[in-house]
Amino acid sequence: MPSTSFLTDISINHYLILSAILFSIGMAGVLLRRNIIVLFMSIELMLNAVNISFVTFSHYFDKVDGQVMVFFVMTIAAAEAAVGLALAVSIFKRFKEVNIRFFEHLKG
Amino acid sequence: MSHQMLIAILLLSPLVGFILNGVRFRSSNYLLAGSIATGAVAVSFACAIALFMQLVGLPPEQRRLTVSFFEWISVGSFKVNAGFVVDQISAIMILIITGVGSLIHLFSIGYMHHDKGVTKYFAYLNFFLFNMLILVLGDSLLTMFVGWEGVGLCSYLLIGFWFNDSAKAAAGMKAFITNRIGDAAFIIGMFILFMTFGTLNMHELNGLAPTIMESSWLGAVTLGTLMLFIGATGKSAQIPLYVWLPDAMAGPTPVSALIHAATMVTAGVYMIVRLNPLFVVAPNTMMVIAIVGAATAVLAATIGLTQTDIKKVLAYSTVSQLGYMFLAVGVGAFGAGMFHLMTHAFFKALMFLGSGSVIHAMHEEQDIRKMGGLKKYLPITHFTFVLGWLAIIGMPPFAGFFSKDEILWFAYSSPRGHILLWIAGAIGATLTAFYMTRLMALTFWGSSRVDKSVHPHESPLVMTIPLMVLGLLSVIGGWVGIPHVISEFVGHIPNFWEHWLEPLITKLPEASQVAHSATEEWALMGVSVSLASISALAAFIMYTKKAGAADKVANAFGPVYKLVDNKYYVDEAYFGVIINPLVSASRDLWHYVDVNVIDKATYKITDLVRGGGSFVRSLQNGNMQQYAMYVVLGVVIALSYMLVG
Amino acid sequence: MTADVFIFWFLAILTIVSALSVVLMTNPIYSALSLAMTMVSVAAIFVTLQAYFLAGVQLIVYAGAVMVLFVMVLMLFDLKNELQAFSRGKFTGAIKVGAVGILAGLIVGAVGSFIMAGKSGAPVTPEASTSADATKALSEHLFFNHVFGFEALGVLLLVIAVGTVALSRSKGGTHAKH
Amino acid sequence: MMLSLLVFLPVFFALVVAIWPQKSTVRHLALGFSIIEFLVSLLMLQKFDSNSAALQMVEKVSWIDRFGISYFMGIDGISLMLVMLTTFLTPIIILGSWKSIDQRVKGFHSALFILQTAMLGSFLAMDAILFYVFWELSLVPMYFIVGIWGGSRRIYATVKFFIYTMAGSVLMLLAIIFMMNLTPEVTGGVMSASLLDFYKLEIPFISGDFFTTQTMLFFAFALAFAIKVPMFPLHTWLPDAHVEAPTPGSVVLAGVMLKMGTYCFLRWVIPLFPEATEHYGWIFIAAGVIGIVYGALVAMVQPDVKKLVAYSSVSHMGYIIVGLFTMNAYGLNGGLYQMLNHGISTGALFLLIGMIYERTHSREISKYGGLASALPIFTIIFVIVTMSSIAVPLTNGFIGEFLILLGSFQYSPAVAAVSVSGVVLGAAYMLWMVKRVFFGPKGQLVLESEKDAHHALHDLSAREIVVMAPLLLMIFWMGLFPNHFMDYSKVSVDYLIKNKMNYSFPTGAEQAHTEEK
Repeated sequence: MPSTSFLTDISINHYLILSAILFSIGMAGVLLRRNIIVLFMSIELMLNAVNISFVTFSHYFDKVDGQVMVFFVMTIAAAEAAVGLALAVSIFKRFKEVNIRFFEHLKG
Repeated sequence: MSHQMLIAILLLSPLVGFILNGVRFRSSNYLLAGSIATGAVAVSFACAIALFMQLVGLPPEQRRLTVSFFEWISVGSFKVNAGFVVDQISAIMILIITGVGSLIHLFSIGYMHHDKGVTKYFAYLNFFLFNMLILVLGDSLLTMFVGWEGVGLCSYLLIGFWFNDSAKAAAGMKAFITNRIGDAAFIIGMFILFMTFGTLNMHELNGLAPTIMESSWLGAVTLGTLMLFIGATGKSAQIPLYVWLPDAMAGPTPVSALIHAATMVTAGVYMIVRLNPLFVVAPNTMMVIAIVGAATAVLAATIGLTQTDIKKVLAYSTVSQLGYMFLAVGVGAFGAGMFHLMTHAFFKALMFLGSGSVIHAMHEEQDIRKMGGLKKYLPITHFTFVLGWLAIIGMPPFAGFFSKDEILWFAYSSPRGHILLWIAGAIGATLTAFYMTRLMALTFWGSSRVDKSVHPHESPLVMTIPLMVLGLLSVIGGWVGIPHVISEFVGHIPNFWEHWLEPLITKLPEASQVAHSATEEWALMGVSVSLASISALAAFIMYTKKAGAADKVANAFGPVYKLVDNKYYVDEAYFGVIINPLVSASRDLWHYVDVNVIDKATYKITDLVRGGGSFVRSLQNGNMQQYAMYVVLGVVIALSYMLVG
Repeated sequence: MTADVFIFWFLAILTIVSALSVVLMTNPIYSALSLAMTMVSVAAIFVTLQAYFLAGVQLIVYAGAVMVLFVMVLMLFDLKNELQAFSRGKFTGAIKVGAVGILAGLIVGAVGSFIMAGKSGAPVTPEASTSADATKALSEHLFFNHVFGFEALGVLLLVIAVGTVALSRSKGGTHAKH
Repeated sequence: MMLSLLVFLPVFFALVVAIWPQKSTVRHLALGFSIIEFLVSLLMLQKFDSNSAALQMVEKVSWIDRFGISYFMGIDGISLMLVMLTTFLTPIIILGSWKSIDQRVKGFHSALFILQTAMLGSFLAMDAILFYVFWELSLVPMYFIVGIWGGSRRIYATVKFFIYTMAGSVLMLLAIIFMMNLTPEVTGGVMSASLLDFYKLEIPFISGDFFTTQTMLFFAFALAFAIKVPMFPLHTWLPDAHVEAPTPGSVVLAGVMLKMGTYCFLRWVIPLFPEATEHYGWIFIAAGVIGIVYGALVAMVQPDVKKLVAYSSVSHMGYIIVGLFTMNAYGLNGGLYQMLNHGISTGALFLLIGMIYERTHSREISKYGGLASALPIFTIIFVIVTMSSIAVPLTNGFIGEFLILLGSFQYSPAVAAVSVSGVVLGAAYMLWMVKRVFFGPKGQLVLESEKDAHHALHDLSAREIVVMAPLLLMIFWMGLFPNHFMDYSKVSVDYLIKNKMNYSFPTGAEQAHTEEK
């Protein structure tokens, strides 16, 4: 029965679908939220979704490279969060607000 | 001296005079300028005589001296040399041009001595002669065209000589542009002939002229000659392009004598005579020429009746006389045309110079209503003027009689003539007699109407000598071509003129179909002379004996008089129908086509680009979430294309 | 239903629910806490995929350091519930939601159909290995094959640290007079 | 080496002028340089073999191998004339702008020299890409010359000028690239941008079908050149550019830059697309004829002298276009000759207008009047140049115009009949302008100058006479002895006409003249 096998046989596509859903949720956050900090959180969500994919592939194809990549992604994510939050702090200092709309001033 | 050398000197002498005077154009030393210029022309005249003598020394068939200095244009099969030729026709022309020219130069020394621009004046005059000599000597249509345009240019410069007067400058411009219209046709004519015969050399063209008559209007020869004739109407002031000549009287009077009476305006006649073998095979063109000539002769004569400016009267008279010449060549009497060209050069130059003497004496007054009784103040001028008057109204044995009667005779008797042409010519002659007598009467005879402040005086010798010489020529000039009927009657005087030109004149192929008797000729001669005498007498009485008779006649013909007095409103019509609409149409072209259509169209295109740009710019609004959305949309589209499409 | 399956479904649902609450909570503090929850469950998923080391790093770096950073900044700002948590514009909002939905649908559909189609190459279930073995393999790979990238990351982090300080300092630097 | 020297010497000059420390002698230096350049071109003229239609003094160095682009230059009788015109006019322009350019003198002369390089380069380049580079390069200095030293609406004019020309060139670039993609057929699989390889191409053409390769390429090229010429109805940039350009800019523009368009018709369009030229040539003839009449009519009603002369250029360039597309010996020779004539007489007219503008600071015809008594020498020279412009015989203009008309008559009498009206209209607008400016009672400007000693009108200075003298000399020389000039180009033009359906430079002689490096 396909339906039961879908529920009981956990295969690579379950993980990938999970990753896709998580990615989409993160993306929705990026698109919809106005608070810049929440925006960053959503970005973290997306990065995590990608990480899941990496690890999944790494696991199922028995290659360590995927995990190395996750390692890198995490580092970048941390760095990005640091810089982004620093920017958010600067914006907040100037406008007393963390609304993403204030970033429009950066367009010049 | 070899003829090559002579031709070179003949041509270059006026050019040197032009340069010598041209570089010191600011000088007002009239004697020096006048001597240089007159000397230059006199040298040319001497060369012309020498060349003429050389020609006379040759047997009639070989009377053709040619020289080619260099190859001027050579492109493909189109080759034109800077070549010049002296033959029977051009020899006469150079004699007239340099002979009458030197007299007029001499006269100018006296006439222009008070003018500040005298050196410039003489420079222009010399330059004119240079171009005129190129015109008559050129061995191809294109070399002729060089002079053709060159004389137009000089005419432009000399008519507008007193350029501070706007009207005079405008007259010069009008002359040039009107001439240019003719020149444009002339160019087309050259093209047609070149494409048909493959050459522009006139000697070769004449040799190549077909022997079969061209009856179609659209034949190459007919069209080509017709175009050349349109060129001639411009240069020689025929309908419809005659309007510039009366205005050209704005120039100094000797200029009118030289350019607008004796030489330049006859270029059209000369050109047709040069190419007579071609014209002969195009009877349609000949017919047009004859009709236009006759019409011009009559029309200009009627306008001449009412003019009050002494020079304008002479100008319309010139137009009318040129009409005669065209009538002559139009009926195939090329010799007669040339003959009248020569006698006209004598007596019309004489009358213009005489009028110059009068104007000089009257302190620049040109209105004949303010003259009268000048006979006693200007005896020499009056006497010579009388000779010219008798010549132009065709009194025997003055020059004009022989040439004009020959034209009238041919207009009737030639196979291409017609009794109507003769009638037109006779009417023209009658009118001519009338208005010329009127001119004489108002200027020299009758009671004086001269303003008290003006004290007329006879002109100096330097001005009267040319008058006397021309006066003499006006008397005897016609004796070289005495018609057979008269010569047989008087004794056996040979007709030099006919013999001289014979080798170059093509006989009309349909000649000798109708025999004309000597009686007919005598009768016609008698009719025209008596018509002229009667009308001259009438004018004499009207303008000297019976004061007010002229006004009565004018009133009786009220509207007609007004029409004639306003020169048939031709100038007004040209302005109203052609020039003004053209100028305003051009303005519309500029404003609407250039500014409103072409520029607006390009603006529309730029607006499109700008619109596109501002749409793209609105996407770039700084809202990062929207940017993100575009990315997502892009991914969605790309992915759905990859997966679904 | 084996334990593996149960654990997967449990973690998957937990991840999705907490992720959703990150996006949907109006109070950023709740969002932050939900994010921490997500991180933890993702770490657990790593464990099910036998990436033990990464799971640890995930817990330390994400659920630890990064989350602390977020929470600290939030505390610094002292934000209340936002009046407008979501961007304005119904139309663009609809487009955004629609786009996200379609994208998710596309990926899910694609992944699902790919596996359906590629049944023949049934996924090799790797043999379970110990945490030590896995970590050793990873570290060897990292330090033998990717050592340059690793060092470059180190430099990047240094630059980031300097940049962050530069960005967040007061105008004119620490010693500037105002 | 000769050609490279000729082309790149001005770049060197531009650099020297730009870094020359002494401001007061920059003009002298530039004048000297331009004369050197002219002497170099004379040297080249002397080495040129006018009996050969071959490409001479060829230089070919590979440049971008992968696409077959090379540094390929050569000269034949057609380009020779234009090269000489360019080098001849430059010293005159520099001397003519002695007074009128008083700001950023160095920059101006540098720009002028670079412009010279670009113009010479586009006349001599035998490689499509190299040609394109020079072609576009010529826009840049001109842009600055008009944009910096121009009149009050200069920005509008420069932008218009630039965009018009660019719009055309872009299509041409596309066409060049397309043709480069076709070249492997004839070169044995290697891409090439050499004009010689382009000539070998047999570009498919189906008569009656508008959308064939050759027709499309033909129009892409022709559009670029037609804008440059400028051909009606693409001419509207020209009056604006001329009016706003400084005098030297106008002279270069009218004297040489417009010729780039007509020259390229002769070098690129006609030999490359013979069938299309034959089939669609009538469009250009028609546009040329309309241009003749239209330009003359619009010129007649211009209130601004410079604009009048600009529109007269439209009319004259119409003649050239008609001449070139008649595709017979008279039309082509006349067209080529008319290019030189127009360069000289219109250049002279612009110089003269510049001189009078320096004195009165006005170009409005209605304010003039009676100048002839105030400035006699100026008037004489102006009238002579006018005569050349309206093609009075014994001046240069006549030869060109006559031959073009003869060619057009051979093509179709109707074309000649319409274009001959330009002869009349040309006289009308020029003489009317002369009458209003120089003759008649003293106008506003002359009266003002008489009242105020400060603005007194001085007749031409010795320098200005020296500027005009060579032009006047050329006007008469070219009018009296056209063969002296045509002999250089005749062989090439005749060869082009004879082999127009399958044109390529004669190869036997070519090898003899090649200095392959």
